[in-house]
Amino acid sequence: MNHSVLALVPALPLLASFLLPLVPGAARRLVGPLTLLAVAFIGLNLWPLVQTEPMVLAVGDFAPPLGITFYADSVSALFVIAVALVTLVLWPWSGSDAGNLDRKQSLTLILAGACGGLAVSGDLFNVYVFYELAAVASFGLAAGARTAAAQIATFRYVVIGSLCSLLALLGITLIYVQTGTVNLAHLAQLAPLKLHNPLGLAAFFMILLGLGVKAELFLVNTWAPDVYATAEARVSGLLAGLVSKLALLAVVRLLVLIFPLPEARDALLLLGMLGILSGEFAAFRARDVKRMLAWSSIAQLGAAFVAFAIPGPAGLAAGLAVALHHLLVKPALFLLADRWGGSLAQITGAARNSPVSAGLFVLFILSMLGVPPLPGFWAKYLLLSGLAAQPEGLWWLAGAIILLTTVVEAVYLFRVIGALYGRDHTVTPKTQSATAVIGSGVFAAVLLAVAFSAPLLALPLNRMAVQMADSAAYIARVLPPVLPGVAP
Amino acid sequence: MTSLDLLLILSGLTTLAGFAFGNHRAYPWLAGIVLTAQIVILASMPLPMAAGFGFEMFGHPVGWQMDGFGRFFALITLGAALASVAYTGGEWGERYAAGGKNLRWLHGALAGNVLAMLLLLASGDLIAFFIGWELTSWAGFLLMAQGGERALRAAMRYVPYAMAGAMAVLGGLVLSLTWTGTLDLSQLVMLVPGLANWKLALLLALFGTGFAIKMGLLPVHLWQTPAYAEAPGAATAFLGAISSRMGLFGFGLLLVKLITLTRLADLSFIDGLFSARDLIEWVAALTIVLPTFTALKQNDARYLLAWHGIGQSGYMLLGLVIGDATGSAGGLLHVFNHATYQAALVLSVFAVMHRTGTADLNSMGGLVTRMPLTFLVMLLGIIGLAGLPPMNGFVSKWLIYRSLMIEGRPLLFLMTVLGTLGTILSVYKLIHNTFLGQLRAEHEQIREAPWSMLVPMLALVALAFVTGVAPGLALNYVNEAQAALGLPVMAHTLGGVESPRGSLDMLWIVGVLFAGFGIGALLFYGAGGRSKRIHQLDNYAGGHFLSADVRYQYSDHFYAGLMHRIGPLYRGSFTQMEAALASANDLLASLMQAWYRQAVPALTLLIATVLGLAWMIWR
Amino acid sequence: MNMIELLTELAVMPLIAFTIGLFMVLMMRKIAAKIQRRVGPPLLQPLYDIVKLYAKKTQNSHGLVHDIGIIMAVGGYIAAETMLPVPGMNGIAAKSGLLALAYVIMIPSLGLALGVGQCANPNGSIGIARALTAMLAYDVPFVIIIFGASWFYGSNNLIDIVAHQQAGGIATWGAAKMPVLAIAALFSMYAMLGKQPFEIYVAPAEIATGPMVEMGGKYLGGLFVMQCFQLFTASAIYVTMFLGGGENWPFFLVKLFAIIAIPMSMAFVFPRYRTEDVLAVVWRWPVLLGLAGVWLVMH
Amino acid sequence: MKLSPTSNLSASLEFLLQEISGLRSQWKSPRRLRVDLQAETLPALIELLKGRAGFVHLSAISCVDWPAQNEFELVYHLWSYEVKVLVMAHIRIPRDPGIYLSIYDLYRPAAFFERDIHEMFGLFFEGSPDMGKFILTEWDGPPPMRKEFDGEAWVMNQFDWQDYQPGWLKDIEAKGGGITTRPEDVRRDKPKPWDEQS
Amino acid sequence: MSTLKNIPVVSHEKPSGGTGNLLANVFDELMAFCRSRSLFMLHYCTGCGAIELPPAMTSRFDMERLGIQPMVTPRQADILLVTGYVSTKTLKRIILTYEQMNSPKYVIGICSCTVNGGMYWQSYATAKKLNDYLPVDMYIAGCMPRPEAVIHGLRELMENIKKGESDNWRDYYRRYDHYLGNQQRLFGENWQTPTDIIGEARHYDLMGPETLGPHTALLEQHQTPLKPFEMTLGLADLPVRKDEPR
Repeated sequence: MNHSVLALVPALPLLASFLLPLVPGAARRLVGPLTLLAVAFIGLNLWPLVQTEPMVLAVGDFAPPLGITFYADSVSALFVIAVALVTLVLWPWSGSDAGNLDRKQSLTLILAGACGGLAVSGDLFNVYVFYELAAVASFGLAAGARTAAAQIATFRYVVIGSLCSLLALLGITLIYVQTGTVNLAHLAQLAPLKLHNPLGLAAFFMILLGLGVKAELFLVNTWAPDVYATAEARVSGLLAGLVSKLALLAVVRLLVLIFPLPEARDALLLLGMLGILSGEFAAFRARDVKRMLAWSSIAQLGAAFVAFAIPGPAGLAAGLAVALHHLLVKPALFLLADRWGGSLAQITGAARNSPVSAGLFVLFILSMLGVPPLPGFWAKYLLLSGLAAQPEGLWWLAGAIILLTTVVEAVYLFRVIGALYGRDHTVTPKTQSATAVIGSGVFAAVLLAVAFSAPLLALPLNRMAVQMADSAAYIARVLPPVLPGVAP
Repeated sequence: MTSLDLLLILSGLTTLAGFAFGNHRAYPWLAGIVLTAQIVILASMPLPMAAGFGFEMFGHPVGWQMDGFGRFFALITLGAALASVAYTGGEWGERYAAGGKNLRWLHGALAGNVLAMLLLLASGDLIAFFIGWELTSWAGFLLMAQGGERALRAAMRYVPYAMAGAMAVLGGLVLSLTWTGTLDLSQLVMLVPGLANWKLALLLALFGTGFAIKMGLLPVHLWQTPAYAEAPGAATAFLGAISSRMGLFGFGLLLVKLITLTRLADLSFIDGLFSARDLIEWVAALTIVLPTFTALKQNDARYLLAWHGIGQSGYMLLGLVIGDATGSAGGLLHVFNHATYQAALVLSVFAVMHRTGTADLNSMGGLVTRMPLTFLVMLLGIIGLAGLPPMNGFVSKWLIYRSLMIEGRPLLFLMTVLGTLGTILSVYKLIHNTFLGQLRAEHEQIREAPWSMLVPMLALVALAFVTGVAPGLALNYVNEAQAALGLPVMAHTLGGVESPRGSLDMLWIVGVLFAGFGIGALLFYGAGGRSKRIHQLDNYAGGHFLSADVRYQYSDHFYAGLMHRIGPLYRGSFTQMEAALASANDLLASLMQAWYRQAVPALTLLIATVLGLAWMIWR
Repeated sequence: MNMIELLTELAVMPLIAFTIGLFMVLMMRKIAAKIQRRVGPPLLQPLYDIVKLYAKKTQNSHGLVHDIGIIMAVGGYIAAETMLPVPGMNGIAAKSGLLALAYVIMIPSLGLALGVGQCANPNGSIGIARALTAMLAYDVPFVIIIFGASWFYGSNNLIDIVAHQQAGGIATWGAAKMPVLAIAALFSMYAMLGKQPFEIYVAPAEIATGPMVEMGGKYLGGLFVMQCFQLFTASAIYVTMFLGGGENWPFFLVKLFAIIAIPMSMAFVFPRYRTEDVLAVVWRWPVLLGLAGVWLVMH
Repeated sequence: MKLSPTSNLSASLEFLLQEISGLRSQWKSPRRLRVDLQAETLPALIELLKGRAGFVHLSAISCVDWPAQNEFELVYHLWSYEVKVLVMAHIRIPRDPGIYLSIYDLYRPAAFFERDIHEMFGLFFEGSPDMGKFILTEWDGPPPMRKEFDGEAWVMNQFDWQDYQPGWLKDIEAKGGGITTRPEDVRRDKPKPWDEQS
Repeated sequence: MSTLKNIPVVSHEKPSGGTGNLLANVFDELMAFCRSRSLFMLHYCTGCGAIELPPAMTSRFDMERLGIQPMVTPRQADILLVTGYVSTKTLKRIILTYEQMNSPKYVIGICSCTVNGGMYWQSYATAKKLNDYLPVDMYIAGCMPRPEAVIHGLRELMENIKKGESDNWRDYYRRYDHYLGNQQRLFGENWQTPTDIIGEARHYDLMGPETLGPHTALLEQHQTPLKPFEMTLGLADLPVRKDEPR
């Protein structure tokens, strides 16, 4: 399986999304799942290959610094698989009418394609293009709920999204002007000379804000609670769980390859801490389950930012653990919140008539709180031990904040559990829908599998982190030995 | 498959069985047999016994290992669980299930608690310790939340405390990992004392907060009373007897093994005047006195006993922290003693509730003629709780007093005795308002508690009496725990302590006491003439003709005189502190939420970018 | 100290204590009479009272716990007497120290409290509530004094304490060595006897002698016996701790009666403190004196 | 008679009393005024005195039983701190219905006086808060202070006596002395002084 | 009209004389001596005569030298001093207090009002003869006898007790019906006291021929004697009838 298959990862879903309306009759419904399965199959084949040697594809055989290059190491392979499978689980099986369903399915396919592209793209501009594609798809999906509230929330999301995209573009042009290239490997090579100065950092900050919108970075995440609360649970699960991780991955690529500077790390750390604080405490007062989950996802992503800010492979391992754990837990919670959304009073005593989903809800909450046997604990342990290894000051403050906010998190999450298992005869809570239970069941199964095989997964996680942290290998793998414009 | 694995697997199976068919009639018998088997295995287990299974996480081995200190606590846990299961199995359980509550969850939660505690007590390294710690607090939460509406509210109040404690311990774990590079307890014991003072202080603060919350030491004790009082019958007995002692297990590990008492004394706040060890001793002393005098004012028997549970834990910690042979033996023995009579007292209160339907001290009275055996259990229980001779409570308190005398700590000695006197006052109010005084008309027909409830109660009280008369039996295990902790071991005889400077021989004291009672009875029945039993209304009332419709009983505001003097001291300052914390939390939350409701996102974005760039450029 | 000798001592010591107690009660009533310029009771009046009470033909009991209460009241003190060394007889003082004795003394009052509880008479319950509050009051200084004494003598064993004091005659008496503690001990013993100013729990007019409201015949007789034991025990503890214990019987008796005479002579001119004032007085002066004494002893 | 500072006040009292028709007043002493009036006009008098002359103190209501005229005589003793005069208002009420109205609304203490009179004489006061048993809780016989109730006869019927002939009394009697009246001149059969009254 | 003299005092306990059981004889002598030397007087002022008791107790006359102490509750007392006129209301309380006292107990009627009505002989509200309602051991006449008289009366009583003659308290149990009759005549049919005299008589086997009679039958009708609560071990697990309320 040669490296040209990488191109299929973004290409297949995009192709399928446009061909979808042409496919006649019942087969149309199967187009989406099939393409996703294909992408998953590619990812699975890719995974063993990239363990030792990351795969590079120069599209159209243009020499790397010029054309578009796709680079896939073990992390991006994992994310490709994750994109395919999670989109499959959160696939829109039913719609109000045929036309609506077509639109939803094609948009979801575009989103999947864009995310796949983000995972494997090797140059800055390509990242920007796929990011914009994902943004547009998410605008469409978010507005899909057809309610007034959804429209307003999406409009605010569009405003912030587009403004930040301009910032990102400005940042990329700055970098291009400075270095003359957009290829990540080439940039990594030139960065120490050209970009490690205030101008470079400014560019990085602008790109950070740009990409930060989707990754719910603190300064630009005001849109998140409204969109997640009003959009369909499936869509919010997809956006909060999957797409935000891909944006985060892009930012981390930049950080690791081009700007491994302390200022950049501090920026990420500070914004991450603010994200945690604002997310957790805002969720403390939330009375609406979906809005509360939105804020808690902001907080979790803040924690991921803090984790990735830690220098060295330890930081990457912690970040990956937190991000992947959030990827598993949040979509499932959003699926459950589909029928159990709205105020807490409405779901009092829901555990009695849908005990399974209530049990799953409790399982996910316990994992998020970091109760030992579940993987949430190992993620939090890695994060905290990584932070503690750093010298005192800001790092330890971040650790303290994480510890304190977990207490707040426990209170508002247990408030929901208390409501579920409370006893109020005047309220008849809605029972769960089949798709929600099955979807969250799959996630729960994966979660428990990871919990029981935690000792076995420790090694591959470390290997991924080491491979990702090694920028020199990245450069060597992508670029030919001698390059114009670079003093030997 | 070592015997420790067998132990853990057995309790794991009981938990599953509990959740699966806890409401089945056969379950209590099964659980009882398994628990007794576990006790036998544990008692006969050669120490230290490493567990078979374990795994390695991120380069640190995670395994379980039982030593003398863990075994002492594990034996008490299994014993308390046995008594609770036996109590729940009988008629109490039927009525609990008939009342619409889920007996399976109760049995499952109870067995789950035992499993979690065994995991905690047998932990070989900090990660295993943390796993056991978290599971214990969440299993405890599950057990507390079974009792219905008020119990759920009390359990919800426990959640932030439990989580804060867990996070403090996790913080300590991570810090000790970074400083010493290892998580294995045996290595930590060598490395931790070597750390700098400020590091030890930080470790003490973090681990100490976590263990203090679980034990209910003074500033963080408010959650324990409603949570333990509102839990259903046998669950309260189990929680009251052993659950909060896991905090003491942590303290024992932390203070004596890791930081060692000598290093503890070096961590001084005001240049050598007031060391951390004094601080812990005084927190323990205040925890003895203040909850005891709060118990004095309670009008609900369950709350009174729950407050005493907090008070007595002060004795254990004080004994442990004094650290000399008699003091630590007293502290550890008090864990066992308190478990026996606290469980018996709580079970007797619930037996009374089973019959009269209430635990309110002002709506009972005169039940001694209707429930004599329950009265006997409560009587021996309160003698134990108050720490008076024939019962075992006296021995452990005597040891603590003796060590305070030898160490020369007059004020601490004064506080401990003040606690004992307060306990005597409040337990007399408990037994007087429940069993003595005028019997109410509606209680004339009630019967003695059923045998299924009486047997565990009587067994517990008999155990307390036997270990009171012959404390040597319990002191063997205490010596084992002292050795495991590295404390000086106290030489003891069967009757008590033999030392030239002041010995205690309970065999003789109790023997003489009962000889005295015998002579008293001889004098009373022999010398005195016949006496006739008279009705409660045939009573002196200043010439007034008593009739049943006028309630001729003194129970409300029982210590009016005392309350005139110390009444104003009850200002509820701890509750206000907790409320202030909660409102600060709400304020911060509303501020943060305001950030997300901002009207013009673009403006904030602009400001943010400008600030970011400025920061980036001029750093 | 073989077993038979020990058993005889266990039987004889309470008897001696009772007879001395009888004459102490007599002395108390004689002092009261002399203060009120009265003749006062004949020599054996306390004995007549007790015999008459035990000879009562009809008695009322409110239940088994009522009977057990009186048995514990008398039996508890019988046991406590055996722990108090008297000239020539040490009983089981070696087996239990000062601290255990302080607790064994509490058993009779708690047994009585249980018995009075079953009398189902609010006067009795109010009396017991006040008696327990008074016990809380006077036991705090008493315990401080025990701490100071056992710290000074270095031992909790009464026999050692007596030997330590008798080593150098009056110079090594507790009172000589620890004057402040001795005064504080006198004050707290005074409160412990429950005579006039500290007698709120037996307020005859207000709560009809509190705990003794339903006690007649042998029940009241038991309480009179307990009063004799109480007087003897209080003074014997004081003498053992501060006045060099019993070198020989005459000295011991003189010291015993002298110590009891002090509070008795002051008691009958006082009205009666309210419960909270008992707490205030006893927690102020004796406790401060006691703590000062302990500080002196320790430094 | 020296004009005491209050003399004009008592003069004004005279003037005041003229307002009640059928009222005869008679000064018993400078501070005691006896007033005889119709039963119906009593409340008017009391309100007049209380309102305009400061008679705020009702010291007692006493009742006299006239079996001959078959009437009860009620005397209301009123005192004023300003006028410093005690007014004794006498009214007569027929015995057989024996009902009069209560002045509880004017003077609170009247309730007890009326209750006592009701218990002792059987005179019922309408409007009085409590006409129940007052002191004689064990007594369920006729109102004992009415003249027609012969206490002594009731006692003779209810109780019996010690037949007490101690030796020492006999020889004193033998010697003709003896401070006590001899049993034969029993006081019982002497006519009672109040019978002959007109 | 029964006279004071012929109050039949049946004291079958008269020592049977002879050397039969010398020890028992000595023991009874000792008991009687102690009873006489230690009398507890109930602190209950029923009437005006009580004002004479304080001087009898305090410095001038000092009853304590006779071994007499004032006691507050009837349970502790031996002598009930009925001082002054006995109104019907007070008589009810006197009878209740008398029955609450532990025997051997003695009643002393001080002042002439208790003897024959005194100056209130005409009053409908006072009881005239105390010994109709209670067995009286000693009368001390006088319209308030002086303390010397009271003490003399008490010494008389002590002598009687020492000689063992003062056993009137048995009379209350033996002729309870007579006393109850008089009480019912004064207080009406449904007169009852909380103390179960008949039960006590049976318990201490003090039943006499006249204990039960028409009046006690009347009492039985309307009064269910207060049964004391026996310490029952009503164990729930014994076979219980189905309809038993759980």
